[in-house]
Amino acid sequence: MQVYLDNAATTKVDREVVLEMNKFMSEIYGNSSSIHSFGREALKHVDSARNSIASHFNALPSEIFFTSGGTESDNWAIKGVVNSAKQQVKHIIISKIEHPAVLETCDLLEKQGVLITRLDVDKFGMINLDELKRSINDNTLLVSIMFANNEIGTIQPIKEIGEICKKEGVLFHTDAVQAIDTQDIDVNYLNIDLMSFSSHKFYGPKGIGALYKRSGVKITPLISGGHQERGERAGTTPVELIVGMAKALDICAKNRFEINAKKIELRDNFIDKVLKNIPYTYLNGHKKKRLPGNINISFEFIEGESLLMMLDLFGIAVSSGSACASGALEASHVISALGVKEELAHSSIRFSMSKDTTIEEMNYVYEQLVIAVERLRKLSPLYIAT
Amino acid sequence: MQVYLDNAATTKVDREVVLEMNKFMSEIYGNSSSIHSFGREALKHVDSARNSIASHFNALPSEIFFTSGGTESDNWAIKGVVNSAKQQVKHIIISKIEHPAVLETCDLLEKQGVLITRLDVDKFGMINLDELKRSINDNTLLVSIMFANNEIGTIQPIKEIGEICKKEGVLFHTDAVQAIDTQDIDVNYLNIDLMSFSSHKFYGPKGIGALYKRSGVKITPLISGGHQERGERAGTTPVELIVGMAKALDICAKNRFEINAKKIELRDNFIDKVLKNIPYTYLNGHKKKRLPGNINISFEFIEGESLLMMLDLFGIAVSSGSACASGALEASHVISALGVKEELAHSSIRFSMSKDTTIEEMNYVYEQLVIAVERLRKLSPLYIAT
Amino acid sequence: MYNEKILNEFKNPQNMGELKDANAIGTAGNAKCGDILQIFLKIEDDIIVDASFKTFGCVAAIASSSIATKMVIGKNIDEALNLKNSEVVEELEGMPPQKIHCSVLAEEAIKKAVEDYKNKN
Amino acid sequence: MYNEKILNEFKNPQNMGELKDANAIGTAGNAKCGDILQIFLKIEDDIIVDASFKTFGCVAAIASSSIATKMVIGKNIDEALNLKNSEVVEELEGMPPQKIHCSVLAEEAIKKAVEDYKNKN
Ligand SMILES: Cc1ncc(COP(=O)(O)O)c(C=O)c1O
Ligand SMILES: Cc1ncc(COP(=O)(O)O)c(C=O)c1O
Repeated sequence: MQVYLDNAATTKVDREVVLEMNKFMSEIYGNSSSIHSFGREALKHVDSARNSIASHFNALPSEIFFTSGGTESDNWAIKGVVNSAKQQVKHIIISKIEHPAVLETCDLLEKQGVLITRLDVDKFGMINLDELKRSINDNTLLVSIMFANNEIGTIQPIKEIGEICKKEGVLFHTDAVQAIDTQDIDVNYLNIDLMSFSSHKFYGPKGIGALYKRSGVKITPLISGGHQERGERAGTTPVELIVGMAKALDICAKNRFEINAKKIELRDNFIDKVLKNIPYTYLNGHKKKRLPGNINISFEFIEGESLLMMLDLFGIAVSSGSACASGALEASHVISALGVKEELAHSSIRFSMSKDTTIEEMNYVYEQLVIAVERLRKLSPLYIAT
Repeated sequence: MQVYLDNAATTKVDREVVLEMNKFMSEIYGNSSSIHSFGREALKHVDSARNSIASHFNALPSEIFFTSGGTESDNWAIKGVVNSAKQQVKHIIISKIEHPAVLETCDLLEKQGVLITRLDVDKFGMINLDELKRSINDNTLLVSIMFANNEIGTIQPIKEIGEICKKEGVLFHTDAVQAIDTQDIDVNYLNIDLMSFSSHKFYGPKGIGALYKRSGVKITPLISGGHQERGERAGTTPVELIVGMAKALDICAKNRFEINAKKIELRDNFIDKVLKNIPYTYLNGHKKKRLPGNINISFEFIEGESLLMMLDLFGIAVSSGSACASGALEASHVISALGVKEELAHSSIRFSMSKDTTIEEMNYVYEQLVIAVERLRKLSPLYIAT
Repeated sequence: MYNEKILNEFKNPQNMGELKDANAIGTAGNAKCGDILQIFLKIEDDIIVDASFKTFGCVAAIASSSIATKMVIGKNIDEALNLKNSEVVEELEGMPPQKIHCSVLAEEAIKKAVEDYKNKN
Repeated sequence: MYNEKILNEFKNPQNMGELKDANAIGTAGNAKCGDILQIFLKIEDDIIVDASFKTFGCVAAIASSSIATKMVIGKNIDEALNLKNSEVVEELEGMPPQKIHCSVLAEEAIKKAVEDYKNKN
């Protein structure tokens, strides 16, 4: 049995999305900037994809800018705000658990003299709204807080953050990459000025995403050249990717309610079973304010990567909170920010479900997990020691 | 009859490429940074795509960096060199006929204090090597000259430029977006340090390209975040796009010789026929040192866009040198740089063939062209005037 | 970027070519900018009884010329002098912003033609 | 990122667990860094006659531990003291650069075990 539970890393592209994309690669392949009929036909579909995407977020089509993905959108939003601001002293507020696309971009800006405040999170991964309020000052340009965390699935109080930012007159960017498929997002209701998202997290193709930018908000382009995306993001419009993303978003929105309910049930059952039956296990993140598909558990005395690879031998794909893949030796910055002891930070595993995950799959994973944990604990010098 | 002769704008994706991409969207959909088997399987194919792409240019796999396309590559190469250089005075040399991705990026840098030399071209669109040599000074960081021009197809003396740059110790970037499908490119033989290219110009998908960067050349990242592309270009690796691009390049390389020969014959026949039989027509660009698939002709007394649209009514897709689509009112900067009179600059049309263009198609286009030109000239107050 | 109305006007322009018995001509634009509009009017008793155009220019320029000639036929010269480019745009059901200048040229060419008539008479 | 050899060693580790009659133990690494390697040796007449390991750590750490125990069995203690991490890496047919430290921990744990034996004897 093969079970893919790494949907927070990337998802399988929806069959309908693939078919749609094929049509554009083989038939409606014109450059949407060309004014002949091949181009006009392509443009028509780009326009309607833009309309459809915008409508999902209660945004205007002219507020959607296509990019190569979440990382580019994050980079553009943050660097764009900084570079377009004229003031001498520039201040940005983020949280300690942002994605590297935000964190590293801010590290870089810090070296160039931008002031960065990195908000702490509590043991559930939530920022403190009072701390946010206190951190805003006259130099603050931007607050960038992710909608939901990619490792532990914690959902931030976006509405409250948006209100604070609006009241204080600072821009609010949210990295919503992990939230799109399951959350209901109205950029106006939530007072979001800038929002990054990425197609491959919601059953669309990789290499395409977008930045929502509230009209009137000024950011300098990251990629200059042609007139595409109203002169804000140059590069030939990737028609097939855009229509694919729009299709994927439509499909997500259609069944959101049922899928969320199903995922939450699977999630909570799995968490309960593990915490109850496997000793020395701890849930990371918030019990309720978490993404429907996210399960993140620390298995004490075991290093995450070895558990991941043991599960892999059983055909199960998960992700380890420890940042092994990235070549870093440190434990996950997210888990560490929760204030758990460092050993535990190395012991976390993320199971992230897709819309198609079944109870049979989750049961299989649970069974194999019990075996793998036992095996690795037998091998662990720490386990004996307790 | 429908004839698509705007392949310099974008190409139809090869059937085999589409099939390959489908496999990766539906089956091998893992994130190539994940260490489980879904991820490892994806990584294996990204690695082999990288190897295969590198080998086409006699480059090392570690010298290939995937980007979202030619525009991003151009931006990254140029901004990256500038931002990583520590010297106070920074100087870049480009030509006047570069693509907007290079031109506008340099305009932007100029505003920030970077010195830009824009080399003239002769009436065939060729830069002058002596002028290039004379322009290089102690502050020169980079020479960025396109391999072949997108409007007029003129191929620059890349080997000579590479030699000059090497001798003078300055970096050489070439925008090779238009050259990949037809030219034989060995980055070592040609002394290229940085090279931009884009998949959708050679029958691959849109939204993917690459930057070749000679090992040892330092450029700061444009998009920061994850560790992808050896920490130089963050963002989830778009596996399906990368394997698609690699496949497209393989296919191009296999039949390059025959296809080039066929295109050149079709091209030269068409040019000869038009210049001989339609009065007041002028070839733009170089007669021999031009891309096999490029035909660019000025039709005096007619504005390009209206000829384009008239041909469109006959099912023929071409492009007009005049930059109408971009919203600019000026004539094409490329045609203008050739020193033709401005009226003629507004009168140019580009026909760009694909590998599948047939003689029947070209004959049909010629016939319709004769009709369209006659109609529009009848309408032209300039034609009467002569 | 062009709407169907403009494309149709371009496909089937009316009143093309030089009006044989025109008694007024107006020209606007220049070749360097890529657009020249020439309007020919036949005016009888201050009423425009016929009109035609010749245009070197883009789709919008040709469509604007065509529609403008249709709009002025039957009008008296003062009405024609009052023709605004916005009316041309409206008649064409909108125009891309960067092409609005074509409608301005149409207005200008009509005005010049009427002035040409007035100067001669 | 891991080669087949490492993955195989991880899949089928040898000499796991605590050696009942070990007379030397060496431990390297710490839990905060995510890796602890513990090596158990049974040494008779300065010859390592048996070895085992317990490891908290990643795939590379477990594979390094396993291969290192196999490599030292049958060696005398001076040979074992000379075991270099590069030999561990070689035996595993390479290791990702960021994981090399695991092989260093294996070398260290072996050395510490031998020193433990020397100290006791
Ligand atoms: C929260 C978050 N932000 C940003 C990204 C980056 O998005 P992309 O992979 O599209 O570059 C990801 C996923 O990788 C993510 O989970
Ligand atoms: C010469 C040249 N450079 C750069 C580009 C931009 O490439 P892309 O469309 O992949 O961004 C193009 C095509 O649009 C081009 O023809």
